[in-house]
Amino acid sequence: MTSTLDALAATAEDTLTLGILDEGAKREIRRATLTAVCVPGYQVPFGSREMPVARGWGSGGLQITLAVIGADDTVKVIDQGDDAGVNATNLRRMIASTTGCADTADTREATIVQTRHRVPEEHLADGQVLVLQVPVPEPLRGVQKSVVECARMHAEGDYSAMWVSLYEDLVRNGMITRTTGYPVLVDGRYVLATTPIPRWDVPRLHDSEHLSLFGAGREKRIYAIPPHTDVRPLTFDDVPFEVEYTPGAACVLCGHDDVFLVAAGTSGAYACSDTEWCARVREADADLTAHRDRAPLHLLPDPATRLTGTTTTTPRPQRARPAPTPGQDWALRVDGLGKVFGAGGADAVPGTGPESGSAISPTTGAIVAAWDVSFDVAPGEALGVIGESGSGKSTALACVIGDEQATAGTVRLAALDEGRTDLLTLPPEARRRLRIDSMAVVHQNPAAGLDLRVSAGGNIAERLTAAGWRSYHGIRERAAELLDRVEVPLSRMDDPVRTFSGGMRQRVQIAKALATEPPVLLLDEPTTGLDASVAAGVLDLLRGLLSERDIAAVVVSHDFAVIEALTDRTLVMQLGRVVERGLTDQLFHDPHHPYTQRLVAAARR
Amino acid sequence: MTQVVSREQRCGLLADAEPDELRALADECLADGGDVRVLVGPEVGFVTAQIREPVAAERFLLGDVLTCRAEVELDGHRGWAMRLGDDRAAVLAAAVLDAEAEAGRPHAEAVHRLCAHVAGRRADRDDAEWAELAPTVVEFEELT
Amino acid sequence: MPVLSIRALRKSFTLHTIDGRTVASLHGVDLDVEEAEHVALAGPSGAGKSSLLRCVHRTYLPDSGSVRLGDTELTSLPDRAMARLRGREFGYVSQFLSAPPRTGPLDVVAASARRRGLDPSEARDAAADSLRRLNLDETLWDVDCSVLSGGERQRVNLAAGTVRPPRLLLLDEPVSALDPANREAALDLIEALREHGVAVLAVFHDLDAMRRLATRVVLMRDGLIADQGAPADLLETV
Amino acid sequence: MGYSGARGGLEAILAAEDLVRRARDHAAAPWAPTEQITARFRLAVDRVMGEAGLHHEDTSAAALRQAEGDPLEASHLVRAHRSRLPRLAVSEPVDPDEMVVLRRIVPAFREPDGPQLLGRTTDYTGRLLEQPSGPPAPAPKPDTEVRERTEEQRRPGRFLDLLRKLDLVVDHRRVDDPEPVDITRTPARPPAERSAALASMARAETGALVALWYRSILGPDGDIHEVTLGEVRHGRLPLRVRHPHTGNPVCVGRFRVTEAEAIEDLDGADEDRSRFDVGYGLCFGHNERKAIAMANLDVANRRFGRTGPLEQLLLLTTDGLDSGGFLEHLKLPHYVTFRSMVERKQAMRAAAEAAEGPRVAEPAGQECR
Repeated sequence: MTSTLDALAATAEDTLTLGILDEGAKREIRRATLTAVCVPGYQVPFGSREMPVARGWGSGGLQITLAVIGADDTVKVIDQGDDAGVNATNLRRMIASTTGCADTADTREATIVQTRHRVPEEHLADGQVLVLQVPVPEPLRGVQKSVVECARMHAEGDYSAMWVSLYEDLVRNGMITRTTGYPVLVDGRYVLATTPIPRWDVPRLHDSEHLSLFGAGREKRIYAIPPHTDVRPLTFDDVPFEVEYTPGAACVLCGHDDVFLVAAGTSGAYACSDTEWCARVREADADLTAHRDRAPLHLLPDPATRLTGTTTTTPRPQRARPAPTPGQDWALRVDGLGKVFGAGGADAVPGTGPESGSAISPTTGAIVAAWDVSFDVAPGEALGVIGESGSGKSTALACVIGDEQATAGTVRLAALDEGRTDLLTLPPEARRRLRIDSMAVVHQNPAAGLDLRVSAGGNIAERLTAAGWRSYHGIRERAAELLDRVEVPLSRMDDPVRTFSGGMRQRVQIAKALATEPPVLLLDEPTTGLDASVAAGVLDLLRGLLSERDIAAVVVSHDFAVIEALTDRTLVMQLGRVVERGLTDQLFHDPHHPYTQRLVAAARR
Repeated sequence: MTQVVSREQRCGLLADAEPDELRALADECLADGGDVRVLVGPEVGFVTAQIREPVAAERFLLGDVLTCRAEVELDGHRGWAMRLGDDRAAVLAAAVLDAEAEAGRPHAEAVHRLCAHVAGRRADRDDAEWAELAPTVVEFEELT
Repeated sequence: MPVLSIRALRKSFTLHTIDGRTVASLHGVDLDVEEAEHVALAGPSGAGKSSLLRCVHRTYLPDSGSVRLGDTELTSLPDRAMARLRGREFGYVSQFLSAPPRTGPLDVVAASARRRGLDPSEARDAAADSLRRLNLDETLWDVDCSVLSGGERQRVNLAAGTVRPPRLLLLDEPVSALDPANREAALDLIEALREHGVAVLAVFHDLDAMRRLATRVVLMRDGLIADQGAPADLLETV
Repeated sequence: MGYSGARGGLEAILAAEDLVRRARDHAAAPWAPTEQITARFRLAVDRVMGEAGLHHEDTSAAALRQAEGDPLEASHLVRAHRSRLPRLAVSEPVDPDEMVVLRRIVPAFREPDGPQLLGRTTDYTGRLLEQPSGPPAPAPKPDTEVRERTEEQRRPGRFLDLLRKLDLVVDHRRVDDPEPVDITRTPARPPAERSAALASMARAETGALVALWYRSILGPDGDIHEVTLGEVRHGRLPLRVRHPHTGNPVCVGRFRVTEAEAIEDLDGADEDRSRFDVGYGLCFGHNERKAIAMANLDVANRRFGRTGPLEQLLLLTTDGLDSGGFLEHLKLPHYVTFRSMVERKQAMRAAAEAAEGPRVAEPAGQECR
């Protein structure tokens, strides 16, 4: 007897003939894709589902295709340009069997082309969708290992590390040696990894008629290049972008050389990677003229124009110095700056300071590292801040720099909004931006201001590219000029800074700080940690630089000799407070505060 | 037969019943040709296990538990069932039994008996399980 | 109006590092220096001569009293304004050169001239002229100052202090390390400042220099002005 | 339209699939039914449940059979299966205190609240390979004598509560009760909520998690911190969902988990040295190694996750499908990328030959003072 229950169970049987993605997931992927189209080049995170293919076998591309495809679509799947590749075959039968759509090898008939590592040679028209399988979506991975930092760099459009890597490549190898997946700047905003398509295909993404969708299943990212979007390969203005080219190579089958060729066999022959195109060329079913016009033949490598080309003196970005505002002669002004580590904020202050003999709040246990620190510095003037370790001088400077979050006070720069804006109210990215060209820092430890793996020139290039310099030769000239000024031999310009001595590193750091001619320079123990003779040399350099530039400098040091050599006026700090201030020579010869007298006595010993 | 089980307890016990028991009783319930409609499923899916961990009293999603569920209407009374696993017939049967009991239909008492039976079996299994586990308890000398 | 006018100037030092003891240095000094007047401070060591110069320069911060340069009150001038005034409006020539190492004499002196308003090429000419007048061998003009002898450095120092001279110069034993021949050249140079109307307040270590240069001698004792007058009158009594 | 892309690839793939099926499903050996796999390969089944993030023994067993015993491949099959299924509900928050224990060890205390219950374990059995020539003799009759038991014996108080009573634990208890992150919908990337890290670890590959734990102790960026296991248990938890008609919770079944608490001695400058910190581990099935690694990494991540690479390692490198898949993809054809790389090498060489001397690529940079 068949029970009613059996019958009921049977009627519901079709619920298991599911696709390989449930409907909710498809909606989610479509939403992410739409976001990606709205913000070209931005990597949209999505809840990537596990597919019946491995992560890395196109699970990202497959999810996009399955989410956007309809039964009336026609899909083409290629891998390395080949419709018959095992991955392509595998994905094609999976897509066709679960969606009921038609499949084709003819690019012209396809509405969706899912691909791994190639853009078809055939023109992709308005309405066609190219879905690219992405193994590694993060273009910055090579220059930044932390994903948090990569996210910050994208958010702030801070791609100088990328530019430095190109600069270093040129310095070391005489050309940009990046191969597939060449980074591009999309719509002038986001740097994007062009999956690993060859450089040959990169120009095809620029101002295209078709929509390109990129799916990274493992890394759970979707990004897009909508039609008619500006897509520029990253390269310097005076260094041409190059596509793949082997002189004399042509396809053994169709005989053409205006296509992307891969090795055919092991005897040095070449063949079209796009097998469909090659077959149609041989069958005379292809528009060869239009194809040749599309081919990036103008980007074939030309060693003559690569680097030997003398400077095409592209104008350097020059930052207009703000005219001094009448009645305001400072470049940097700090008022009532305070920093409390721990609980209580300003309430922790009472009971701390020199009178109490402690920086630790008796009520909350917080450390009042600096409180009520005020000063201003004028262009052409150097101000010293002296005190022993723990006096709060470095904390105060760190608050000005933005490395520490101040608890109280205001910090203003004449160069910013004519001094009306309090830096402490700005978000971190705005403060980082200021450090590029408005307020440079020289750290005690050169490693804090430099990338030791990068060459001396490359470190300076980092600052210059961040400030918008895009001429390779212009950057080299400027770097050479700066290194010469800080007495780093030009023969060392292309050596990694890690091979430099401490004093040389510090000189490179100073050159980098001065690269964009910032109106304000902050020096944190610039010679501490160097041998005495080396320190003297760096001090001389700084003295010369400060005297010849109209720079406003703040010098923090525990060493009276450094303060005396560099500054006109000085603050003395003890237990977080300013205990005395005056002309530097007066503090040294006529110190009033007991603490200052102790410092002087120690310095004279 | 005592009738202290709540609807939630009944659902829980039916979820623990053997598929054969459920199907047999559901067939009996439906044998009178009552007006039955399947409202939901029976569908296989998952319930995401949400844990409130003890260190920070913070919730997190541990993972998913394969479950199936069904909902039926029997003589205007809705019955609902969910159980672990993917036995769609069993969960549909359980939903029918839930409706039977809700509607107070002829086999309602049989449903209650099945629940009691399941509860008793669970207690027996607990006894048997402890009988096997108890000898593995490390016994220390009494510390005074 | 005097170039420099000092009134009731007092200065003492509280030595916190030695039991908070207070040591008095100036007890109320009144002194005017007119244009083209060269005033030499005389008196035993510890009388307050150098302290007076330093209080004017504000290397020492006076306790009370007034120091006016023309009509500018220096004791209450903000630090930054004081730093700017120094070297431009008045100069202080110490015994010792404190030039940035790795710079040559010509650069040191030219930098001083530039600070006082000359353009770079004028400054180099003026510097060369000063160094020549002090008989500094031209082969030394571009060598690092740190390798110069004490006498050579003192001449560089003096050249830097007197090039394109400001209205007032404070000289603290500026020729102490010079041999007789160079000393003469240096004294000539200082003497010539009078022609430019420069006021000088100086401490010399020897009577000869005072006799030769001073238009007035001020005798100090225990932080006070004990006596003053023409060199011929006063120096005979010392 | 003469070109057809479907040449050799498809036939080869079908033939390979066929070879697998014949060799596996029709091997000259008795068929392994699902109940045999769940009964005899219990721990492999549990491991797959945990790494797949889907609790169902039969599904795991079927996957293991299809994957010929490869647990990672089996997890992949289960996860891909899960992608096809709808989410029926999110359970009511489960309180792990409700666990009915099958095994429970408290190493840090001789006599904790509740029993030291060894349960089913081979921890104390010599690892001697048994090579039986056939099925074992019939099992001796188990002791079925009903034993008295207390609530505490089946649901013992947790060691953490004892530490709390002694005021020896830093109190991390939150009052804001944030919504847990669903890592299957929102990718877990640093900086992430703790709920995302816990969820990631719960379905991480066991070996990867253990390796990361060991690295956090002995690796170049590790910190040999004091590791004490507070408690480890294996047991059953109730799964409750809201009844759609009454709105009250209904227990729809029980699932097995392994739970661990790691006790850490605090020694950082800004840490409370007078107390311990506790980390939590929980995963599907019986997998003590994974739960213990997870509990330790939970504390390590709280202490060092953001200052070092640990959080990124934990969230991005422990998923078996991610790492395994990326590795597998190396087997795909790469001749387009390879050709592009070869072209650059040839271009560099051509440039060097054209230039006057051989160009020294990658200058070493001599050491100098």
